[in-house]
Amino acid sequence: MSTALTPYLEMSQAIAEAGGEAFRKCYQCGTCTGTCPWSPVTEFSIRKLIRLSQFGYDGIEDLMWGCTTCKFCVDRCPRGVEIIDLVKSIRNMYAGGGLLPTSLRSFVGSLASRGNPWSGDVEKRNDWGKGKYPLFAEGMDYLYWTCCTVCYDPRNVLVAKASAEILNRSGLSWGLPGTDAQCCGESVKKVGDFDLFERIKGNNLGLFKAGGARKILTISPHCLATFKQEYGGDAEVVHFSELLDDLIRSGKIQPKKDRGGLKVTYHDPCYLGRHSGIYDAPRDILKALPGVELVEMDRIREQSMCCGGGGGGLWMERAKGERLSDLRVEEALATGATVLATSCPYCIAMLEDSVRTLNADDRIQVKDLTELVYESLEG
Amino acid sequence: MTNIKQIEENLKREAKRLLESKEVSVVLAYARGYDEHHPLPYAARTAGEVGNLIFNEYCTYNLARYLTKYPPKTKIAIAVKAADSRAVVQLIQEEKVKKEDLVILGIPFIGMKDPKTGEEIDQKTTCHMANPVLYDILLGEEIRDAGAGSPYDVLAELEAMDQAARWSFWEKEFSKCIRCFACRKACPMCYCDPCFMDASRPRWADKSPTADGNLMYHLTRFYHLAGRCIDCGECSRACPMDIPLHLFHKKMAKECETMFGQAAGMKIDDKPVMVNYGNQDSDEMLK
Amino acid sequence: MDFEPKILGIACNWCTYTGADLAGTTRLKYPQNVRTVRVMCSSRINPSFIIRAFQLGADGVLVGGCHPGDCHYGTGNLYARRKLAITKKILEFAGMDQKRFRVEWISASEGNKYAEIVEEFTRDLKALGPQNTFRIEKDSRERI
Amino acid sequence: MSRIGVFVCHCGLNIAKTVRVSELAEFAGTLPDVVVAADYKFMCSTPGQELIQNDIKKYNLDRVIVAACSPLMHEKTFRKVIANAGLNQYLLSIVNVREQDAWVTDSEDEATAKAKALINGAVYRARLLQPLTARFIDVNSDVMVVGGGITGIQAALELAETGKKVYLVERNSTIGGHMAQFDKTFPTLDCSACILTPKMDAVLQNPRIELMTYCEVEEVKGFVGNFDVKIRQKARYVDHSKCNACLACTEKCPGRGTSEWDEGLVKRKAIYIPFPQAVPQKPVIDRNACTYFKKGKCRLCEKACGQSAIAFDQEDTFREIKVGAVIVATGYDLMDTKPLVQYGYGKYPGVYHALEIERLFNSAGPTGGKVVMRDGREPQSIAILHCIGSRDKNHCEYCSRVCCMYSLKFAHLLKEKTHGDVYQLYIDMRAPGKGYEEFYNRLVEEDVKFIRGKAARVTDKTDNPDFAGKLVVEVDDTLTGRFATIPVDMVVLSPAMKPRTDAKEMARLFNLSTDKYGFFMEKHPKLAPLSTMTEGVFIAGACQGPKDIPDSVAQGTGAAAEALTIVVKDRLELEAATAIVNPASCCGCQSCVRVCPYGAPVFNREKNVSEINEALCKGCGLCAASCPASAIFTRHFTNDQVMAEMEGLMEF
Repeated sequence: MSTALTPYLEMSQAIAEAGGEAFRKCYQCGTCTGTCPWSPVTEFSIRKLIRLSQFGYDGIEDLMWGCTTCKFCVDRCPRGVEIIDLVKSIRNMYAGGGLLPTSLRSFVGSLASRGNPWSGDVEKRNDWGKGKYPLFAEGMDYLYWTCCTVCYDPRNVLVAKASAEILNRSGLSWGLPGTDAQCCGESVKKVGDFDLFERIKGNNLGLFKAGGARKILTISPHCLATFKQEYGGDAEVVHFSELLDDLIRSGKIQPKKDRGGLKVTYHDPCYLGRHSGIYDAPRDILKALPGVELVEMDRIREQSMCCGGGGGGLWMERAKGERLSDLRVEEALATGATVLATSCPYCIAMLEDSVRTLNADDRIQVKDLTELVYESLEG
Repeated sequence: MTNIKQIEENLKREAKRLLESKEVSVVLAYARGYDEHHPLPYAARTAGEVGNLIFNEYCTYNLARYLTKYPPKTKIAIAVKAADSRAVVQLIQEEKVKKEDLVILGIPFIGMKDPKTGEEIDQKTTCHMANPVLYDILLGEEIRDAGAGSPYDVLAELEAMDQAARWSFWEKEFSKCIRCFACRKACPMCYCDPCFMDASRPRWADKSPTADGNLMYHLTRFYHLAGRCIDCGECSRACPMDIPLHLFHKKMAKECETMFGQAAGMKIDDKPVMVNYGNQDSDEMLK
Repeated sequence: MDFEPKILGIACNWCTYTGADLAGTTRLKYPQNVRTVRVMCSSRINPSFIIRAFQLGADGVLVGGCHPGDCHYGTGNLYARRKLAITKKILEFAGMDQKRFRVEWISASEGNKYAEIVEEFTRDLKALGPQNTFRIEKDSRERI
Repeated sequence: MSRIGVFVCHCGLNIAKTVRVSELAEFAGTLPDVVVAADYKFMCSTPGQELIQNDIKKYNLDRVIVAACSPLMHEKTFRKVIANAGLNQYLLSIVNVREQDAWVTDSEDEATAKAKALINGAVYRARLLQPLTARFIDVNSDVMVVGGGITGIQAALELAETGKKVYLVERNSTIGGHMAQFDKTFPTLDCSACILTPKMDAVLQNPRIELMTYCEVEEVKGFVGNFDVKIRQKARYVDHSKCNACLACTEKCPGRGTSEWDEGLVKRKAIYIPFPQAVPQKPVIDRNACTYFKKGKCRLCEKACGQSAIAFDQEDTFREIKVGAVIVATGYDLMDTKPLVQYGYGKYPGVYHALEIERLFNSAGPTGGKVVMRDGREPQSIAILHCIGSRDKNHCEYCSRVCCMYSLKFAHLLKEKTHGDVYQLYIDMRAPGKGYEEFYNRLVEEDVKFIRGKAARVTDKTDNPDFAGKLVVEVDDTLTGRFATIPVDMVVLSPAMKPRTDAKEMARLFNLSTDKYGFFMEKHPKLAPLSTMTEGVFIAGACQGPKDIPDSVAQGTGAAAEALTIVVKDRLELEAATAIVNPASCCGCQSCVRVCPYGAPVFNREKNVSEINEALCKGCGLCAASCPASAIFTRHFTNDQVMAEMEGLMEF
């Protein structure tokens, strides 16, 4: 049968109605694919995906799962195409019909049943803190929204502990959410299951209002971006790095231990940097740690390289050599740094994975900002 | 605060000196009306006539309105309280009178009383200042503590109303207007002759006191006085129907101060706000 | 038949009126409730015009002028900004609903902005309903 | 009682499609004082005009209302029509039933109802229209051209040819503008100097052109026919009347300044001429680079000068020049590409922008025409990147029109001079002009590698060993759909064309408005691209929008013609709609004197009233609105006319 393509405009109309109508603005200049971190390592081409959705040509299924919503292309697009919205709406058309790739079915299923993507026991959500830390009550300064990943993922539980200890020393009144708290839903929305996202959002918004939370502190930039841009509640949402920077600046937290010229390089998480515009707070924190030398990689700040974990990427299977986090670790090693600092649980998980697969754990360690600050307090 | 009788003495002494030395050809002050409580504006031209001059708590008239009635270059001495002095400054700003033709006798006093009701008026209707802004001779010592609160506190009640309630308030008030134009007569800043109301092409408002004519007259006058009204309250006192016009003028003075950062009649070299523009005027005021 | 508000537009010849024409030449569609009077500059507008417009039964008044700094006569719209600001305060204090009097800076190249503002203004006024504050019945008004 | 005629135009179908024109005419007929109402297919056509003129005579009308297109389109036309029929041209009211009615709705009822209200307003207003007689003022026959680039030179030469005196004001120490920086011009590859210098010389030799280089416009007063322009002659510290251009002074000078002419690629002396064929060929001293001005000693140039032309004590001087018309041709600047961090301009020495490359090609340039990079190497592979900043919502959304063509020219010159590989990364190859497509095909045949895709990033960091020492350009080759990395020695950026950085101030000087990018605003994009809202001030060349040399020259000639239409007349008819004070009502508050931007009202001390100088009055009406006693009548827009129109509009 002929290999000719025929436009299937009903498909592009459906994509448009699902919220992806931005593809109409695109004049196929290729800036997005040229900028996309995946282009050098995989067959994925975001421009082709936009082209296919313009005409509804077949082949969309092969491309639709390549994007990790790192927003690099959106910032550079000369036509202002909201590419992430387009990717979300394409996935919504498929996820809506239950056509998720196998690797994503587990985490979406867990979210649907348990409200967290890690199949973690709902009752054991705050067990990482062993009851040492208070639950949130009305009138406290901050509701400290611990992301499911720091609650259930063994590696990230250390981040939760370090951050909790810091908060205890900050003199602020804060509390954890109850066990009925659920995932912020960023990943599930980005893989296209809008209904599940709305359900989760309703539950969490209810918690905010019931608890009377005026200020919400998040450890994960994904929670930060989703609460700010998708939830629309009236509470003020702050990321841990922003608060930590203020605490150090105002002297409430004084890192004293001299780290003896520890070479640290910083990886800007896409959802903290490009999605939320926070670049300087983390760097000021690192500079405030005595004996720490901050060395910068080549691709940083607005041009930071994605770790590959966003938009459901954490659960996707990637062939060896096609993992961005490997490239990022190599880039970190090239700077001679012995610590790769970042401030996002997803990045921690991905980068830790790559450090192990590249068996570079003797040459470099992945640390969250809270861990580094906490270690500096021990002195 | 200098006793009022002492101020009257000083006024008479200065008036006599100025007239005898021919430094001025007329002294504008107050004289007895049909009784103590109802004084009249009085222009003393000779030293002899100085005897008729008086000053008491009921001398509320703003004599500045007579300055524009004299031919140019006449040397005039004028007795002014705090608010009236601001009217003189505003007239100088608008080049209707020249400072060199004037000798200003400042009267620092608090506690004037409304001839009609006898109540003290300073807090509610005037600009809340005690000392004249501009004077050549001060007829009493300056008053230190001019008392708390701003002249605009009295607006709180009207400002709190919602629009429908405020409209019914003003609609009722304007319907009382009989177009006697006493308010225009009493106002030192309303020196236009003929006034826009007297025009016939176009006829801004009908001559008879219809509701819409009153509305056009009063709202346009509020605009003409915006940024020029010195909040002396004479218009309300002059009004036979007791329409609280001073409240609207006060509100305009307050808005001009917040929007353009300039109160009327405070400094001689200021430019009136409505014939001036600020590059930093923000578009917020149009929202 | 639901309420169709009548809007009196006063537009400056160089910017807003030309912008409105541009909306026409680019065939933008917007509700036809606005009747525009062309004046040479937004500074020509006398606050009494606005009061008279509401007396004549306008449900809304839309004043359009050049952006500050773009006025064909240099500083015309800077004076106009103060005049129209004080007019807004007079109307507000007198009890006229603030949303019925809009002042917008629309340049000659902003045809779409003009159309959007007219559309939005018409929608707001439909919600507000007819203006009965200053309106005087037609018969009680002699011809000028 | 007035006798009004209403004439409704169909404008073919433009109006008739949505406005029921016959019903409208019928309605107009029923209005009081309307004596005749007719509708016709094309009211502005000759038969339409005759219809109006006949009706004026037949019904001896004293007011005419034309319901057609916008007054901005044909008000002047219909004024002439009724004037020729003996009726004063101001007794006319245009009703805009096309741009603001027929074209902006699809519903016939809505359009017709609005048209009725508009006509009713016009009738109310027509009753109060007054006959006005136009005023005449004398016209100064000289013209000023601001900006000595190719556009300004062309305009000045054309005007001088017609016998008019021209003042050519140029901010730089030489005329020639950006074109003089180029080596070749597309598409014919003419040598830029060969076609420009004769024109520059003609300007110098032409007795009717007064060349004012190193001058800036300080202040502009007056109005069409009588502009009064204050020019600041910047101190040159060299007396050009004495200097015989031997340039001995430039040899000895130890001063070091960055050469703006060579885009900062190389240094130049403190006393200098920008390039050998500069006109005038006489030097100026750059204060910031001159050792004498910085440290108080040296003066070597003074010693070397045989004509004792050096004058360190020179001051800026001012001149008031009266002209009848002004042509603004101030040209463009290239966008600063440093903020586009992804291309590494300023970070990687191998990245150049267009004007820098032009200087490398130019034989009078820093490298004498050889393509040598900042580190001395001769590039063997070059990538030219299109659309840097252009066609980009985050920077300049417009297409800068000329970069495709000059990039092709670069490709040719690079091929010719370096015999290296040349890549061109483009989105769309835009070659619309005469001989442009043929030039593009020629480049394809010269084996230039065209890649259809916008360059995303330039970096020197790569883990591919055979890319070492190269600049790697990352691009999505959209034709193959594959991501590509192109190793090159040199990268050339084709940045967006932007208005001059001080365009806003220049606009304020001449009372011009600018579009949202900062280019000067023409009166009408299609029908009046060279005239502006300020009568007597014309714009031409790149200051009005990005364009190439042929268009700029054409606009220079066009602007010269438009300026001529004013200065050939010795008297000019001025708008009659100015303001007048009714002394009986004036209360002497001087509000009008304080607000008028043109200083037209003057306070008469004796009579204590204001009087308006009609020559300066522009008819904006600001004074009338500021007058508390409504004593000021702005003719054709008096208070009662405006209020009558409002009443008419609100009746339906």
